[in-house]
Amino acid sequence: MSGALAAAAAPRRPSQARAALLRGQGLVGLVLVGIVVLAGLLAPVLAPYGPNEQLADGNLLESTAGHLLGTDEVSRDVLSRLLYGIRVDLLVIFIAVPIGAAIGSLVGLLASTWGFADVIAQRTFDLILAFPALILAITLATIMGPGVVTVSVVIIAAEIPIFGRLVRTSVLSVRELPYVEASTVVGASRWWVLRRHVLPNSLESLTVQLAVSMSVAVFVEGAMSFLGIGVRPPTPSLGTLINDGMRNIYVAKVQVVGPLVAVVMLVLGFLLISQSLGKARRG
Amino acid sequence: MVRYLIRRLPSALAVLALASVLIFLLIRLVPGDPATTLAGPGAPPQALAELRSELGLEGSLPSQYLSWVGSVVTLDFGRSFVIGGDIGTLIAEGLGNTLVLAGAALAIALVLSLLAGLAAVILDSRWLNAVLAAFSTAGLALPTFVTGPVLILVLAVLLPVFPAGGTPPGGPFEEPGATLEFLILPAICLGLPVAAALSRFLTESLRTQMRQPYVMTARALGIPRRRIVVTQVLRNALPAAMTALGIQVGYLLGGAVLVETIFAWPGLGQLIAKAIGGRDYPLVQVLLLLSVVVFVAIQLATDLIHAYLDPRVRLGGRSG
Amino acid sequence: MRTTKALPLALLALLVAVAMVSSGCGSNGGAGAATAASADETATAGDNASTDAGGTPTDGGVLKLATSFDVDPPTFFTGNNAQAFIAGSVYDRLIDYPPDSLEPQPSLAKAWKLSKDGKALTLQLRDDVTFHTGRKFTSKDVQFSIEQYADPKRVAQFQRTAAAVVGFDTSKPYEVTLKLAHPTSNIFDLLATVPILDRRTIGEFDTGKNFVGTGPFEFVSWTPGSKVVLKANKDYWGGAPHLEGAELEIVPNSQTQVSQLRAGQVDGIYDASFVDLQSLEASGQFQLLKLIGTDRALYVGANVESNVLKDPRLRQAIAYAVDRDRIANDVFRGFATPINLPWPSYSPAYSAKDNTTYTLDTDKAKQLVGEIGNVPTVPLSYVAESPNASASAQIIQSNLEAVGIPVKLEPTDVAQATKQLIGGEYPGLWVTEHSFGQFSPSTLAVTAYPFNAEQNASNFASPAYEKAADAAWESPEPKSPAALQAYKQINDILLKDLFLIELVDFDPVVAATPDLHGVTWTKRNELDLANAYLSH
Amino acid sequence: MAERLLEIRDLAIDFAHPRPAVNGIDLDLDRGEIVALVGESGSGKSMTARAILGLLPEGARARGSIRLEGQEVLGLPETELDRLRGERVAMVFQEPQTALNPVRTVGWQIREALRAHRKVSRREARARAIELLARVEIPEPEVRVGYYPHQLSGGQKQRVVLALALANDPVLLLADEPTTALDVTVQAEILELLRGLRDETGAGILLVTHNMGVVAAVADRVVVLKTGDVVETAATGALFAAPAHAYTRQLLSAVPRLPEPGDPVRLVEPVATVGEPTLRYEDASVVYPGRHGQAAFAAVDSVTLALAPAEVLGLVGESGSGKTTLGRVAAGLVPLSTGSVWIEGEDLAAIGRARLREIRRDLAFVPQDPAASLDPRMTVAESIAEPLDIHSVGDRAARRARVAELLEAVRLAAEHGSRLPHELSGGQRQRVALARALALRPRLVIADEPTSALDVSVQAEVLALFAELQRELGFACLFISHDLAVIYEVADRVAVMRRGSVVESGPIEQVFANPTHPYSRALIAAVPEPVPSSPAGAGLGEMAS
Repeated sequence: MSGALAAAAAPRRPSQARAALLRGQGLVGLVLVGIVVLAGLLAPVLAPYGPNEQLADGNLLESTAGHLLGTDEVSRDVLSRLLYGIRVDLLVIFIAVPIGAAIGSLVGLLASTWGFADVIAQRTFDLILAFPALILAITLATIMGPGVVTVSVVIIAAEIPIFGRLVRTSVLSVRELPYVEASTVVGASRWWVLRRHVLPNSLESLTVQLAVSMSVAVFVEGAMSFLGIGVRPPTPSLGTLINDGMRNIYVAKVQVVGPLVAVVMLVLGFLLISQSLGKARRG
Repeated sequence: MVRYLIRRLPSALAVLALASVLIFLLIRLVPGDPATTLAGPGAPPQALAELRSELGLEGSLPSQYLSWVGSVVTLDFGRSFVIGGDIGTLIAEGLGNTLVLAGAALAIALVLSLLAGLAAVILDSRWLNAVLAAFSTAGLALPTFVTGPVLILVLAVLLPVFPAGGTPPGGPFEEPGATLEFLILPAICLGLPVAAALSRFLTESLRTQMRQPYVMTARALGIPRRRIVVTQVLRNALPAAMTALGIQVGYLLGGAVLVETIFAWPGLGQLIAKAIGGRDYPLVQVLLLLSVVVFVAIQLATDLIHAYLDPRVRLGGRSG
Repeated sequence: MRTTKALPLALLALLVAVAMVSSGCGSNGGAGAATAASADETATAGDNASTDAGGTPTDGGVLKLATSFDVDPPTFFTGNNAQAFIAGSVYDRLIDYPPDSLEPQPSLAKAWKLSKDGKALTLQLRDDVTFHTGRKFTSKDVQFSIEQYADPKRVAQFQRTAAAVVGFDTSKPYEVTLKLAHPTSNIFDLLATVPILDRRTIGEFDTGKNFVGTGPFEFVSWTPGSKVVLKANKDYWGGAPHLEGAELEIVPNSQTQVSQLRAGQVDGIYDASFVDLQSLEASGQFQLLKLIGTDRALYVGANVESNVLKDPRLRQAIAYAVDRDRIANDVFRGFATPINLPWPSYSPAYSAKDNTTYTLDTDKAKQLVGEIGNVPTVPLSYVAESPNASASAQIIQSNLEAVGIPVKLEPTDVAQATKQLIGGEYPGLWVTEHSFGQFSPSTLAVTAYPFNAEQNASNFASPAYEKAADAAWESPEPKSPAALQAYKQINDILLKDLFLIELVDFDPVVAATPDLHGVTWTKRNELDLANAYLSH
Repeated sequence: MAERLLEIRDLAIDFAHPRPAVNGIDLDLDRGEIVALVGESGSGKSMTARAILGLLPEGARARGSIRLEGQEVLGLPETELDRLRGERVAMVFQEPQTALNPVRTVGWQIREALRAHRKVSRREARARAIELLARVEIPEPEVRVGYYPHQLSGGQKQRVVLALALANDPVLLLADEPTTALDVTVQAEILELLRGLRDETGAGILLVTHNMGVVAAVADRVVVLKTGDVVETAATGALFAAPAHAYTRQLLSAVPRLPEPGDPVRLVEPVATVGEPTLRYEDASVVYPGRHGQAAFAAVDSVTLALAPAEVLGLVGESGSGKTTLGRVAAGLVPLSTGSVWIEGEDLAAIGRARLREIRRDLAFVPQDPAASLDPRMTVAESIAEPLDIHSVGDRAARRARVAELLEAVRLAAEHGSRLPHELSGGQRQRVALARALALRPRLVIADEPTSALDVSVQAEVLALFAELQRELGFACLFISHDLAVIYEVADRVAVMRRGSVVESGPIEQVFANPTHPYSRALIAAVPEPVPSSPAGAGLGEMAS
């Protein structure tokens, strides 16, 4: 019986994770994220107006037939701005986070193979993690000035230690697994072990973390834009749109609804994806 | 315990030392000369020189650093140039307020997550679990900068139950009743994501503990399930939860920047936003260092509490 | 002779103030008299908004106001909302201006006389005034206060005017003679601005521990980042105030201010955005105190040394292309009026005809652009933290592009903006606010940095402009024919050379509960609460 | 005239999952009787025991009848069951490491057990705890009562678990594999204690075990289970003497045995000792430096040992003896602190990385845990081919042929090649691990407890396969095991390890027949023989530890 239990507890193939994404929680998450991503990608097709096009229909309109989400202070169509604004967040989510993850993973790999690098990497990670993310954001914004680039740098900087530690721990633990030792004993090189065992094994926990980090990235962009150190006007982003909408909440209530829903869909979606992947991983 | 502390101390101190160097250098990385920015571009050279010396911008970098560290260690922070006043006083006041706010948020988070975790494990009902999962997901998915204004809108403006922000007339320490009234919305706003994360973690680790063989042992001895949960399972889940809590407390510091701005709570978060906005470099330096010190201290404290709660760590290896 | 060293500091403080408020209802006017707002003035702000003591004043109660600003003792004289709160209630000035004129009214000075050559001003002082410490107010305090104000260490806006006071005769306790370096047409602007300080407690003033004046309220406490508390001065020479005390809460987020006002937590707020002001007004539950006479103006500046903008035709095209009405309506929600020149209607330099030289004329603008040929992209800088500047900049961008001037928006932060403004380092156009139009016209030309004839943000240099500015300043009487002639020249240059293009003029607005009555203010939007009361 | 304590009739346990656990078991147990419930993995023996206490896992449902002292307990509500548990029926679990709450003291846990059934003061509880600890023969009970579990040894922990079970003087004790996780010497002590307790209290004991030796040592009667069915019930003596059912016979024959005095000595072909030994340790030590005030610890202490080509050296010892570390040293996974290790005449410490890789071509490692011995993401064929891939042996077709060959060699069908590890049974997985180890025709195989996680019948098959392959391929092997009987079955020579040192080594028949070191003697004596001793099982127990 112990054998059967052990078999059930053994990690599954990645296809299991793929399957987890296609049902239940995972599917809901995927759909939520997918809708927002698609809306952003198809912005030029879907948006009735340009993101910065000032219209003659009047400003701070509530929802009308022509402007489902109303217009903003300078008479721009909020729906169009929302669709284009998603793109900034997509940039942050799908470029900044993976860059941070890649750098962090590389550093983690290096740290797990070379003792000296390990000491340096570990202390660096400690150091970055010792700054709460938002304070790190404010600090970097002071040096670099606000903007999308700063938001991305903050996210990259915040992700490096997270992925670095994750990869380092997972390399070290995978390397001690009996079957990896068995390969080492027959003469597998470090590179071989890395490629054949460590990476496939770490991939799942990395994907889970990637999803979590992507939801955090949406948060960071929003919080930074809210504090005025994020994306700069007139560029729309979910954070700036929420900020604008909140500012006009007594006049045009509908303004804030769109970006808010998009943020919640993204964060919730990524959260659900990470949960379902995590569950699949635990078996 | 002491031995454990001694073991953890060097790495904590290393982080502090590195952070102090980094903060020191960061300020010097800011484009433009801090003294010129603070004095205004038209300031007379003599005033500028005076300012430079007061800012500690004279001499080589290492000597600047040493003198800065020296003054910080002796709690001589100097004065704030933009906000005005003695930095020590500013920080003391802000710290008091932030501690009250963060403490309240933490209390809310602890109570909520304990209730959620215990209810989930003891009652183990399907719909309750679904409700709790929905609660924690919502808590994690709603950004603070949205919950804050919405809380104000609903509970202060539409239904004027609580004040929309600010501090009680006599400051947060004068009248506990009034303080509570002012504290409740910002504390909820700050504590909600923490409560969500913590309850999720606690529930998960309680469930893991429930599968441990010692629970079966206890049940086989006829100890009622509820009692096992409260006296044994929770006790076992606590050390790990403490570590998670430590990380969450770190987030509280960052979240305070947003929440204090939204609710006009005059704490460190607001101070740091103001200091950076005004390019008040001496204050920024000290505040950044303080946030790192607090963070490291919290990590150390949670490690120690973890050690204290877990006899395996506290007492070391086997002695019998 | 003209040194402008201290000015940048004042400007910096001003800009910080402007950019930090989300509404832009910043502070920093000049001195002014405090009389009750008249009925027709408040009518614009809603008919329930009368702050006249129409009924019987009720005694007692503590007035609570909220602002984003905090007191900063070293720059106290720049007078942000928090500092103005203290300055208006704790201190008195020698003279006051009524909101809609520049006729000096007695305050601590009962009467005054200017010498024939315009270089000596003798003031008769009240002899029944004591400081909150109980000490008698005398001519020595006048000298001390003006000297403090002139000290470059203290960032003060009328520093150049204060520095023109080169001597004092304080031989009599209740009479003081100011000796001027030259006839100074805006000397009363200075007197309406300088708060009379207690020289014995200046050390506490410097640290913000205590502010001692002669005003209707006494300072109780300042908690940085939190609040300022004042209590009534029962022995005020003008009669004890009705209120028991006044408090100012420091609330950084303007939305939170609005929420606090709506929740009844505070009685009045300084920094509501115009959108919020509009909806507060529409709710019918609040009054709006339009601080008439504390005018601020939004303008587009142009660096005339930049390759593109050095062509005056382009600047003219811009003046025709910008839609001032739209900015006034969409951004300022009708709280502002389009202008071409910085003067309010009561100013001696005001000219209704000149003020409408440029109105929206797309065809003319296009024609001018066509004459120039291919216009390269023009940068347009603005402080991103300020929603007004930000929204206006976007409208201007769209206006200019409509006539064929490509514009690139350059959002900056306050520190960067200050540096660019003071150093004349803007790459092209910029949008921001200025004040000082509400004072004597010469004040603008010597005090307001964008207009300074000698050196300004636009890098505009013209001997004619310099001469006209000097003539305006050094004529002893602001309304003398020579002065009026100088104003005319200044106006012509402003409209012809267009190194800054005025857009709209507005008065800052305080939103308050309708229970608040009897509030008045100075030209520097320092609320005077001496006669204010709360009805319940 | 024994009093009937437990009467199970037609007990069936269903899971929500397709697997039926128990199909219809009948079982009786009298007061003062020890009944062994024997079976391999999946036979349902643990489920049966847990059903008596109503502690089945979630989703499991029991039908039939369980009567305790005449009272039906199946289907009792939870509160009634709580009154029964610990008070009348108590249970001892397999894994003493985790059966105790790690953050509570021993005394606290006993007090909690007492409190569940009666009001006791703190002082009374403490007195009772000390009394119980004394009863389970824990030295210095007054001190140990304040200990946390991690401060106790494995055997002491199991005694505490026993003390907990005895706290409320139950009439029936359920012991689920109570000695499986323990070293043989400790196992003997615990079994002795169990029997003593039975004699003292007159309680009945239901002993769930897979170990026929344990059964022979203590049980009065035996119930043999196979996949949820009772195949045979008999008195212990009768069962061992004449097993009626084929499965029982198979089970008994699968148990590896030590030689009895008078047994013919196992024939070991003399191994040629000419030339370099395949593996040689010279004064090898592995010392873990003391950290944070703890003393340095020598996992391996000055071991000198040689392994000739084609020889199987059994390395035996209890947990913590250093046998695994010694194996890992040979595999190059653990560096030596002092001394040297030589493979075919080359000092591992002296050669470069490239040469090490070459040497490793002739080396293979079979890990212990079948759950972790294969990469869960790789198919069986991929796993077996991995060593070939690493050294780029032959082309793709050649490798595929070699994999097929190896699968056949370890008696697996060709279609197993495309399966994933979790689709295989434990025995199949260990065979794959073996095939993979043999892929490069190694000259040295290090096998670390390769069969200890397997059921006896499976273990027997794997061991037979191993022996056959070893004879056929002629590799040298360092075979590490805690099980003396297994070592006896496969090894040519044996080395006995204790606390990092080899206390005795020599040809197998010599060491087992005439152990010279007292520890070897104690170790061999402690092994419960699958032969029922005299009724009380005398001759078991007294030993030096």
